[in-house]
Amino acid sequence: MGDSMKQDFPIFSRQVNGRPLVYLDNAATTQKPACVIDAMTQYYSLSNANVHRAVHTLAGEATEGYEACRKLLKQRYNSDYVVITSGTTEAINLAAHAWGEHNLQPGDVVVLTEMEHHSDIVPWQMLAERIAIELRFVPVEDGELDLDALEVALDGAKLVCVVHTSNVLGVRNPVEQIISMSKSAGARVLIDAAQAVPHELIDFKETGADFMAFSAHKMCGPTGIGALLISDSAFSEMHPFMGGGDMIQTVTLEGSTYQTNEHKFEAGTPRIAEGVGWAAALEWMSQIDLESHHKRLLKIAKNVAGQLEEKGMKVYSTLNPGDAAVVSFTHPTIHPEDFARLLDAQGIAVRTGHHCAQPLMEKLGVNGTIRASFYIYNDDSDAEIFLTGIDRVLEAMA
Amino acid sequence: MGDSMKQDFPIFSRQVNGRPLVYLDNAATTQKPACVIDAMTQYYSLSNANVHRAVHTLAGEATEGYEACRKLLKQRYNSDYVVITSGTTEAINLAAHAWGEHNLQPGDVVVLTEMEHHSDIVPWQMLAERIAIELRFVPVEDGELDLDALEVALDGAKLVCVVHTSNVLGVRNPVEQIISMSKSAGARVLIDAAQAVPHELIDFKETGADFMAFSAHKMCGPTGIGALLISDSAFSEMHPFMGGGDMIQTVTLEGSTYQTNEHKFEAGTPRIAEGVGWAAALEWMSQIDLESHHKRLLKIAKNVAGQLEEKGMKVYSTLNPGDAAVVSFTHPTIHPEDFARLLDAQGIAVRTGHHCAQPLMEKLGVNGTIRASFYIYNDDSDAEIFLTGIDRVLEAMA
Amino acid sequence: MNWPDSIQEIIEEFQEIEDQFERLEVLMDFAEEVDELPVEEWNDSNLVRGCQSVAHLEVSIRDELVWLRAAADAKMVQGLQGILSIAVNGASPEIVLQLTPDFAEEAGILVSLTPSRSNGFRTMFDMVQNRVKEAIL
Amino acid sequence: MNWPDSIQEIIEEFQEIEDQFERLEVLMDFAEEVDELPVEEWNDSNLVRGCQSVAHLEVSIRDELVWLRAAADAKMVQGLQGILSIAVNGASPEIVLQLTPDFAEEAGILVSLTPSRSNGFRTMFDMVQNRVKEAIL
Ligand SMILES: Cc1ncc(COP(=O)(O)O)c(C=O)c1O
Ligand SMILES: Cc1ncc(COP(=O)(O)O)c(C=O)c1O
Repeated sequence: MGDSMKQDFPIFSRQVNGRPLVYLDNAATTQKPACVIDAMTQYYSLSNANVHRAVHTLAGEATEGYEACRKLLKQRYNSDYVVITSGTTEAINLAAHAWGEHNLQPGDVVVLTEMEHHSDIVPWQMLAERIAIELRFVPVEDGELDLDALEVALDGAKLVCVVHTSNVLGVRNPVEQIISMSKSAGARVLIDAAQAVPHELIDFKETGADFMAFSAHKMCGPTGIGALLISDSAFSEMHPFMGGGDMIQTVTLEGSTYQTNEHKFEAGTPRIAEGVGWAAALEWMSQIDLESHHKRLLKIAKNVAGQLEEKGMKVYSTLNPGDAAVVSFTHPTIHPEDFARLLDAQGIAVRTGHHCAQPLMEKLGVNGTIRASFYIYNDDSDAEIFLTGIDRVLEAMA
Repeated sequence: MGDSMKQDFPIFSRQVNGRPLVYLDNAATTQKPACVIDAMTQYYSLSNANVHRAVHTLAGEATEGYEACRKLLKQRYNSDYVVITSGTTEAINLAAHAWGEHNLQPGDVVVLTEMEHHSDIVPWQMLAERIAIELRFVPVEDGELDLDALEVALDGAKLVCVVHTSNVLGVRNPVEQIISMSKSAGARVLIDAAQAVPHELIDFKETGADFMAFSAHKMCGPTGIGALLISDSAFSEMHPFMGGGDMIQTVTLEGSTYQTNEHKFEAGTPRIAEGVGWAAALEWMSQIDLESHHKRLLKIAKNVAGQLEEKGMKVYSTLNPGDAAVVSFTHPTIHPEDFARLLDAQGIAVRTGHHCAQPLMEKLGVNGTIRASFYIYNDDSDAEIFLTGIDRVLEAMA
Repeated sequence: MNWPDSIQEIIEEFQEIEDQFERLEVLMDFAEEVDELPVEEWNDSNLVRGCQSVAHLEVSIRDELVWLRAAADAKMVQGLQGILSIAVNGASPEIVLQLTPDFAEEAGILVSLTPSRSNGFRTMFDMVQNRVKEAIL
Repeated sequence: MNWPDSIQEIIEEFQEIEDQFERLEVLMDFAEEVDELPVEEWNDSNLVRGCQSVAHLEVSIRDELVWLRAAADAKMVQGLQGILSIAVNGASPEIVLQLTPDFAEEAGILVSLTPSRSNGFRTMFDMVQNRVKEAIL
């Protein structure tokens, strides 16, 4: 299953250090199928032009290509409003500026969790510096969010920001329950879905969340593009974030008026080729049965985790049903970087470090972990090569 | 000269409405040479990975590819600090947030001009709403900035923002003089160089400016990427704009510390493939004698402008030495959009509308213009086809 | 689909044209079919939103039949209004509500009219149907 | 360029290795060459900035010759420190200031060591030269 899919990805014909590439750094970024790369090449080779407010043929094609991306996102995730950003991080910063700054008062409470990626912590810390809101962090206990603590933290909360699926542990949080608890408490909810959308299809309206942020590059799309989905009611409370071309209706020296749709939040020439590439990725993904891949990969990951433990590693991922196929682990004595570099010497790509989640690292009591993250093109043979590679490292370092 | 160069650009083998493409919408965005498209394809096909803090081979290659872009920008424009953004617009918004918000007090004066693109007006209007600064606009008289009025406006100014080369008229402003006047008045200076860098090589340090913003897509590079050059002294006064991954040093629940170099202003996964593509464009451009092309194109534009006037059009561009080869014009009765669409039917791409410079349109007393903008791959034959195309439009509408 | 004869003729006329320039010329010829809305009657309620050029469009029902008056500064937009007029003028509200805007695409009128413009057509088409709906409710 | 013999030998040793895994093993072997800086002496002034792993490096001049003491939690970083020690230990400050860091590249030690790590080597190399400069001024 995985093997035939690799043929769609040009990168898998490459060798790393004389070995076929085994790519297990998917939580950082995924590889791109040929159709995505081709779509961008085609765009630049045939239709490249600036979009909107234009009447020539190329500009029309470029506008259609770019707006097709938004349309596909609206359909796939069931959202009336889709603002295109440069990624998850910009999407969350957009929410903090365009909604947070205009709807929160000094002393208002924003609830975060200890499991958040830095991109869902720092924008709120910066907002707290600007307008003196209070941040409360829901603790992580044994790799799970403490929902009793959430209940307490919700008292008086205006906004709850929670990572759907952890990039460090692969844990899928009970977002449905968190959203309903938050809504009952009268809070708006932002979901960091960077690690979620690659693994499951989410009906944004059905979740009841107000914001959902994610990046194309983690779901077979290009770098430099992402999105913020916004509920109708939250959209109506938002004010422009960045100013410039395309987001205005009229500009005079005395002041400006803004567009009323999503363009209001997309200042400047948009990510046109990236939109075209992401649209191709979304079309490609719509042919894929994510759920069955998800189950297949989770099984692989569980097997890998089990064997790593047998080999003396400490595994932090719990890999419960619904979790992403992410295996975070450490060795009692071998430094994660030495470990990763010795794997790289065998063509195996994994990531090490704090994974932009230092508060979670602190909770786990480590400086960093080694993280092997699996995606739809990975197969049993990748897992085998990985485990054999681990053995060679252990031998060499014995 | 131009003809052989077209061979480097795949798009020129395409037909539009049955005619070979004549692309005269270069001020909106330029076309991409094959080497730029190839560099991105290669990146996605061979080296795609997330950058920074990583130890595997692909991640190393990706980091090198991305950072090569910054290095080339530093060399080409002689700047110690280069922050990569998604384009000119984000670069100016970055300056407004990261510098403006932390260094301007209510009542402080920021000087703009009536010739600015919306991207250099709206961010400052939005800043004025946040912190009550005063905006003063230097008027345009007969297509030129009124420097006497600038002198008056400078009284007490903390920042001067000026477009180097107008996207509507092609006018190159006397930025050297404006910078020295501004500096004497004790103001920092931001240069909107979106239309400048495609046409001339600028030594940022030598200009004495503090900020310079531009976009890759207007200089043969990809969409979705641009830069803000920053002087050493201004850099030391800046605070982070967006928060997230890669821009931090440490994150704790109590607060975060930030990187000290440019990464401080680049939150989230950067525009990696775009950086690789822009690097290729910069390498390609370094082989090009921009100055001689500039002269050649200005001559073509002047000839075109003269003939348009003879044919009864009103031309707004003055096309003085140093100006960009941009011809903005209107016809006394034919609507710009009808005009542009009839040109498009002949394979000729021009732009119509307010060109994101409504205050300047107001000053010119028009709703919009038709704009033909020439770039290095355009040649005499493009100009001829354009003028013949104009004749056909005039005949049809007579 | 079964278009009214008037529209079927237009579709065929456009389909015969191969050259885009000529197609646009024919489109502009339809500008004359517009029952012009005088400038004095231009107002916010008959302004066509989303159009780049200035366009106005007024729908009225006389003797239980639909009638358009319109105006636009760009001649091609007025041409589209002309075709729209042919499609709906003198038809019953029920017939007008059954129309779909794809005939313009079928005719190739919108081929190479970029989204902003084809959306302009769509916007005008939707406006006509909405006004008719309001009128007969 | 003319490297000191000790370094020339290392370059040749590395150049003979074809397999990257083995190359890294050899690199780690050099960790033993480090005169270890005890944990108690780790402080901000001998911290290697820009390294992902924790690394410390202390330069002293004894009898007018340069001596390194160092430590790192990652063994490959300590291996780089070992090679650096071989290159500079017992050499005169003048000789050390004439060295350039490209020998590591020539040896292929840094082949496939990503920028962050090779920068780590660069950082350590620069640190040694800077400390030597400070000491002899
Ligand atoms: C003078 C000028 N400034 C700013 C911009 C905005 O650039 P971008 O849309 O790439 O952010 C443009 C181009 O549209 C321009 O011509
Ligand atoms: C959970 C999570 N949130 C946010 C991000 C940030 O995404 P990006 O770097 O694409 O902005 C990531 C990925 O790095 C992530 O895994």
